[in-house]
Amino acid sequence: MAAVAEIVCWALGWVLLTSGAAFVLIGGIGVLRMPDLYTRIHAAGLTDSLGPILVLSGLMLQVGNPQELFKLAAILLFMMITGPTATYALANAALMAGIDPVPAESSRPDREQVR
Amino acid sequence: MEILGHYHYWVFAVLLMIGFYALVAKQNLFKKMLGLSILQSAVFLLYITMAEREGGTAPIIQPGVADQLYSNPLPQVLILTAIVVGISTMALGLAIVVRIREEYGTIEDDEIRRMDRRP
Amino acid sequence: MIVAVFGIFLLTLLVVTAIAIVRSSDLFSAVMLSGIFSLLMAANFFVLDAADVALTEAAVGAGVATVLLLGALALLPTDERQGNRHVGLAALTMAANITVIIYATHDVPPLGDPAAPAQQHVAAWYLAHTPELIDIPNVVTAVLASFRGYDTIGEVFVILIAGIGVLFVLSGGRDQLLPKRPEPTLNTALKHHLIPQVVGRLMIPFIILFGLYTQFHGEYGPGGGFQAGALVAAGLVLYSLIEGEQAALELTPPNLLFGLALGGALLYGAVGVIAMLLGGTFLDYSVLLSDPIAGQHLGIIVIELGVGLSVTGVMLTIYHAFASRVS
Amino acid sequence: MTLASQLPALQVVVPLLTAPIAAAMRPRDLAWLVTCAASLTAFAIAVALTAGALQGPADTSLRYDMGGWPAPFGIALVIDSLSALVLLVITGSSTLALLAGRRAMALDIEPHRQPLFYAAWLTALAGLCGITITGDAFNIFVFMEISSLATYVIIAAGPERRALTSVFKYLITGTVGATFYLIGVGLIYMMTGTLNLEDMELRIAEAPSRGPVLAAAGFITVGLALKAAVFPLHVWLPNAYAYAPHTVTAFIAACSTKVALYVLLRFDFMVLQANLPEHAAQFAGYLLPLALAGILFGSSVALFETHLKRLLGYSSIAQIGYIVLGAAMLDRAGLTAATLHMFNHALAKGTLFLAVIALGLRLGQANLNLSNLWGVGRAMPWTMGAFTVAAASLVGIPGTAGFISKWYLVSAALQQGPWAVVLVGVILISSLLAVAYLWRVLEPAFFADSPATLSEPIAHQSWAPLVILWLAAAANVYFGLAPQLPVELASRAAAILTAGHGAAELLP
Repeated sequence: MAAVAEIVCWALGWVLLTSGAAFVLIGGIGVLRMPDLYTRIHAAGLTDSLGPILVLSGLMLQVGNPQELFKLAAILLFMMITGPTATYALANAALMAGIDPVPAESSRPDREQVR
Repeated sequence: MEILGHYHYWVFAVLLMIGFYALVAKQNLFKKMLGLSILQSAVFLLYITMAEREGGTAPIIQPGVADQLYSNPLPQVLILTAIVVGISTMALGLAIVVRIREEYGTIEDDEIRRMDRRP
Repeated sequence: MIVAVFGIFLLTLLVVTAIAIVRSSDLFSAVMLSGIFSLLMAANFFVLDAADVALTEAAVGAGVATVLLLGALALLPTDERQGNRHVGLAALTMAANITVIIYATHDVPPLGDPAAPAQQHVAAWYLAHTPELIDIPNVVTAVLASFRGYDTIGEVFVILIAGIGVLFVLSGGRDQLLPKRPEPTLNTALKHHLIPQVVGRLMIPFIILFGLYTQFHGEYGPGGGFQAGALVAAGLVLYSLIEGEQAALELTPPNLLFGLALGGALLYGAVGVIAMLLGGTFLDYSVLLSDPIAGQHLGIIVIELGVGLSVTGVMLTIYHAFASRVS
Repeated sequence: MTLASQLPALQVVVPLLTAPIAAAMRPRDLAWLVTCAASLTAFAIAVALTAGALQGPADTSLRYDMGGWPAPFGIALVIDSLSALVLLVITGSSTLALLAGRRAMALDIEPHRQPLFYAAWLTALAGLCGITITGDAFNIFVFMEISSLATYVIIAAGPERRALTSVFKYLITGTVGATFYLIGVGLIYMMTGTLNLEDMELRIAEAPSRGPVLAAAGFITVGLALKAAVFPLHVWLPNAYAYAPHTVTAFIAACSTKVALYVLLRFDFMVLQANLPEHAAQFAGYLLPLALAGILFGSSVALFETHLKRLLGYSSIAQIGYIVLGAAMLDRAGLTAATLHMFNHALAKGTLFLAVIALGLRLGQANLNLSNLWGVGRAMPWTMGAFTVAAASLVGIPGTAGFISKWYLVSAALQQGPWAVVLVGVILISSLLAVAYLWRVLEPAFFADSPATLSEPIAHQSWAPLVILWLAAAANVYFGLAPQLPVELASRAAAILTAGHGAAELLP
């Protein structure tokens, strides 16, 4: 029974790790492909929030000892607090600096390159 | 295997030269400080690479575990020192750059040179 | 094998980041990239089993150095005028140097070779004898604080002279060394941004707690005075960013910070001098107590405390020396 | 342990631990007093250590285990004749400059900055002593950085804004030099597994391959040559000397490049050449031509320089060339001449810059162009008199200390077979050039008509700088007439450097 639970944890852990990695990758592509700063922050937020949450949960499923579990949980808590704050601060700073969002109808990548 | 075993040293050489390039070719004094810090980081890499031991862990003795291999603590200690030396140099260098900007109004090396030549 | 492959990935990123730092003409991006460079370097050190160095590089290189660079950049023009000089000369020296280094390193022992001379002799002695001579698990701390404690006092004085030097250089042409009372309107930074302020206030106690843990757990795990000093300083810098320069200077007056820096260095030196008075050589902790191993423990704790105080004091002094100039 | 056996540690610890105390000193005048006391104590310790090094056989050396750990595992201090000679130079020049420069520094540096300045001075002193006294390759790096950072700080105290640009250039060059040294030490550590210099010397012979060690030798030599301002890596030196406060120049011109040269000699001869015969030939093959070029370059540029301190700075580049030349001869006679010249040049150049302190008090910090010195010899006969004595020593007039080291250098050069003519020729030409560029200072000072440019004294003349200046000038004459002490130290040092050295007969 214990062995089955271990295998399930291990497999589920890998699923979470892989999907976390996928989100980080998507976030990275998004930062490159999005047309303006605000949408790019949105993409970067993905690498900051969902990605680490999935990766860390996956790791938590795989480690056995409670001390490491606690450390990973602390890191997860820390990232869930600081990630959104950083995103907020970045967007706020951009707005204060007078950077306007690109209107929807003109948000083609080629337009971004001209600017 | 040759590549895997020596890649770290090649990167050390490349980083050293990138830092050196910034020092020689860049005019901006702030950029020179960044170059200096890359140059120093390259040396950290050299030392830490030589400390690594196949199958070892960080040199924190685990009681009751026999035959555990550890990486070499000595270069790590040296680099702890070197990191602190690096940040000290950077702080002092930045203070000097700030004062140069106050006195000359610019931090571009060639402009400063021109102003010095015209007394 | 895994280490080597993972290492190659990180190292390649490192080179790319370094090139980006040199090429970026916006100095703000260059500073951010250099923070990334330090984090990558720290990750790389961790992969190479150097936990203490990784922690230091992350705290000092990515944390404190970035803050200092930003503090200085606030007083400097932020874009680099393009134009390189001596490119030919630079390229030539670079090529020559790379050739020499690759020649020099092509027959050094490969990564992780257990038979390498560096793994023998002194290093093996440290690993074998630390449990009986000093009896603390972290060999890095043992070597740093005791076997090569004389290097470490030098290191404390390097950082102290950096603090003294920054104060001295930045006080040129001014009538006071340390900012006594900055303008109330000055640098109120995040006063009006609720979310970062609340979150920051929440984080500060934990950062300082972690710093203290690093300080006093350094004999058992990665950590020690330098890392702790940098972490505590980072916490207080965050306070200054949230509450403004003035509030930070009221909390930790400049004279207190400078006093901490000097006092920490003197505390370290005093341990050495006391050892001399007790009949040992300089920094010989074994003579501090009747039991040599207990003496070593006492000596290491006290000097690590001195290092921590000194580093905190110097880092904050330097930070305030830059930050109080921004007007 | 007795006080005597603690002296090696105290040599470094006294100035090092006094530095934070000086930084905290209020009222401010105490800072100078504390600094002087620490510097004098350091000088006394250096004298005691020298006396110790002169007893017993030539290769005698005093050891001190830091932290009580035996040598290759802990850090060991080693004092022999070579390090004793350099310690005398460092602590002596620091003490004389401090005593002579009190007034000048009070004028140059605002009172509230003075405690920091003196703390940096003491740290520089401790760093230089630390480099000299240690027997550990990495410890040299740590103390090199201490002394470099502190030196940058005290140079940056210079009153003109160009002090800042000069010191920035020095900072970049110095850090690159130190980094290169660190790379070299790392490569050697990879091949030997030790950091202790003596242990390294034993284990290098068993290194699994030569390549890394030879590359390390290159890195160390280039790095230290940068720090020592060996031609053509000298570009930082003239401006750093010129725009530092005069008192600081008197201190660093006498000893900071000497210490880098000392490390170069110690590392190259004792660790590398003893085991790598081909390296000895490389050392000579590269450094001999550079030394000759440096001698001619430095002297020629000094001939056309119009600023007194820059002129003396270029003269230092030539004099560093003499030291390197002696070392590149690779034999005992050459090394004796090189170490002797370290001592004598420090004496002569230190005295010249002490005279500059007095001139600065009279003329103002910035007015040291040669054109402002017209008639100054008649207005300030005592100062310029001492300047003349030191100038004679720099040129190598018989009866002064400079003559002794030139004599040893020429005798060593004469043994160099077919090259002797070239070497002696260069030394003679450079001496003539030295006469010419010093004459450009002295002739208008004593014989020019118009003392009109002489304004009122900036500061009230005081006797202290003059007494110290004449003390130093008298030392130049004393060591010219009775050179036993430095000669004895230098020949013992040369014996130590060439001991166990199969390459002594290898000629370029």
